[in-house]
Amino acid sequence: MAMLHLIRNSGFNSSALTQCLDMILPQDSILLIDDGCYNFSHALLLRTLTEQQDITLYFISQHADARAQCPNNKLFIPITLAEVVALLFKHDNSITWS
Amino acid sequence: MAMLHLIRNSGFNSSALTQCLDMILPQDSILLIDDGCYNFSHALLLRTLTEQQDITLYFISQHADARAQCPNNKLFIPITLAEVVALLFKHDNSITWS
Amino acid sequence: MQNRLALVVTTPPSSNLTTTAINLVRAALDSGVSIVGVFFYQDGVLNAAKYLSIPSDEFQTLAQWQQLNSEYNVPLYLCITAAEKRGLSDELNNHESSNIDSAFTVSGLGELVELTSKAERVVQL
Amino acid sequence: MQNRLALVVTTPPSSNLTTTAINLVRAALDSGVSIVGVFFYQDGVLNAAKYLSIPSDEFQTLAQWQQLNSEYNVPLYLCITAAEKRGLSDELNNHESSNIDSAFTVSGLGELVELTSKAERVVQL
Amino acid sequence: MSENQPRDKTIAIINTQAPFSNAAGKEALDAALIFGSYEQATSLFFLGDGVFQVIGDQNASAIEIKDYLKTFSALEFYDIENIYVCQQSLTERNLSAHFHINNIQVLSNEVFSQRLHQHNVIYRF
Amino acid sequence: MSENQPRDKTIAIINTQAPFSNAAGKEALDAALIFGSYEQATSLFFLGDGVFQVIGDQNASAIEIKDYLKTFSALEFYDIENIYVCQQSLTERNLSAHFHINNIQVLSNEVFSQRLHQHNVIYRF
Repeated sequence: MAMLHLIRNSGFNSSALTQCLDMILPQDSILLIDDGCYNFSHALLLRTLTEQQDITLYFISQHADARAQCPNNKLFIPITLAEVVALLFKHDNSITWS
Repeated sequence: MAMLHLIRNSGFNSSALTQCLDMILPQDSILLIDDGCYNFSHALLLRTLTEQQDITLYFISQHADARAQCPNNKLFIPITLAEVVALLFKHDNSITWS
Repeated sequence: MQNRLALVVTTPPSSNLTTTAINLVRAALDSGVSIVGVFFYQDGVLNAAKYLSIPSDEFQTLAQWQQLNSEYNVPLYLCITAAEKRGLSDELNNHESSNIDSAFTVSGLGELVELTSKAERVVQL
Repeated sequence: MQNRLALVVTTPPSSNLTTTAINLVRAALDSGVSIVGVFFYQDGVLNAAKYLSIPSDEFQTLAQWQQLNSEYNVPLYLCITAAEKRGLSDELNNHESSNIDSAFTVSGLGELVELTSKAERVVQL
Repeated sequence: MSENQPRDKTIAIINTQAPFSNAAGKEALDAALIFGSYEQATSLFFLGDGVFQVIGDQNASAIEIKDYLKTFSALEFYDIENIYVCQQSLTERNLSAHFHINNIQVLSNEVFSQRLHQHNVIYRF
Repeated sequence: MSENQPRDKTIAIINTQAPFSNAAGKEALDAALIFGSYEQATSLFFLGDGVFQVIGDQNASAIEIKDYLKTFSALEFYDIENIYVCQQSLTERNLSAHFHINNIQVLSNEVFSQRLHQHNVIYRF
């Protein structure tokens, strides 16, 4: 089943990002939300995106803007909270890593 | 000035241990307290102890026992909270990493 | 047909993470999704505290929950066991009977089971 | 001569980290160290909540603070700004005037400056 | 959208925090037991520092905690039999597969993750 | 024990958390300003995710937060001029030395740590 992984905090400060990346399977999606938007440059996240190209990565653009964070990578897809609601129903289940 | 570093949580879960080890200077001491006692096997901590032999490392034996944690290494010195009080006055200052 | 969403909120009212949860509820309502309920657990129970004093120029979390409850009929369920551990109670001894805001329904974890069962999707925030 | 210690407590009453803080105060008193005061800040302010309901067979954090205050004259200072953000207040509107336990002295961050200045050592827990 | 129809859901509860310093472990267990008592298919997962909850020879009373770990024995009573522990988390922490409850299955990251993915609703603590 | 005599103390406040998701950054700044207003020699340190507090071009109002970051400009008024940022923390996070306040000194781990060690009392947030 395709899972949506919500990442709400910084992988530099907490192990939640690492745990998420250890658990991710092809076809899953990642959503960077709140302090999750601090992870655009996190080496582990970038490596996962390179190695597992089936994974889709979203972020809340409003949350990134507020934090002066901007992805260098076109693989990160900016979305709104309304689109998050749609994503929740599009995926089979979700885990909130925070 | 000699500093006492209190480590209150697991370095596997939080960046506090890493930050402490980045900031430690020779003559400083480390005290593992509360969930800090989960760090007996943490690779970074063991490496610091090997590389910086002037650093003294204490732990609250009661806190380690409760958690079924036991150091494999004689460099870890078991103490009580009463001894912590003495350590606070023996050092010039302290940081609580938690 | 209508999609049904439940939320579990575990963050305190002073946190911007709670603002995100409120905004997600609003976005869901705007999308025509039905919110079967919001369950407050762990530190999320502090959202039901009646006497929070937030400066008037800051985000008014409690007023937002009250509005979602009164204007959009979003049910707000408070886990009383988690709440009592954190200083909230609906059975105080003195003149005042409760320090829980009336927009919140005092309930137990059984309500989480109900919501989990009723909703098509559940998200923890 | 006597050593003077101040504590800053930032952990909530339900946490075992707070038990450690209480035990450190007791150990200090037993060692003849004078506690110039305990300052409650951040989530530590929740220790002053009057209506915590902790099962009787669990650690009674509030009773421990009350005892340290009444029997050993340990001053307990509550940062009211941090407290009000977390649902505690000494100026409620209704019948009840305060949901802050009377063992705690309502104060501001200025008291932290005082304690920091008076104590020979300060420890944050 | 038949996949969105109501139906019996499978519930996963992931524990990622050590047992004593905050309420997360106890509140996760409380939730698991309630789901079990309502006869919902519930599985427990231990990942990261969560594995510290299940290791043997712990002694909570040494630090004045009422031992909620004993309550794990009630899981069997509610037919919660899927209890999974992450091997990598044990290895990283230099822990052996010595547990205070029975029925634990130690799984590789891959199998652990596959099991997790099979559940409809996942709560993380 | 002359070193334990009361005297004017130097205060260090270390920030280790990002600004928006919890109250730590604001409560650290509140404390710094009070120490400054009592004319205590106070220094601010930014380490780890704490560096996210000082980077430029942030826009708190976009997520409905009253921007406490603007209050940093008051530090100068209270003669808090020692503001240190850890270079390694910036580099790890791919951040440039572009800040929303002046007077920031970016330091190597070694110098940062030496400055920290020179203070009598250190509060970490």
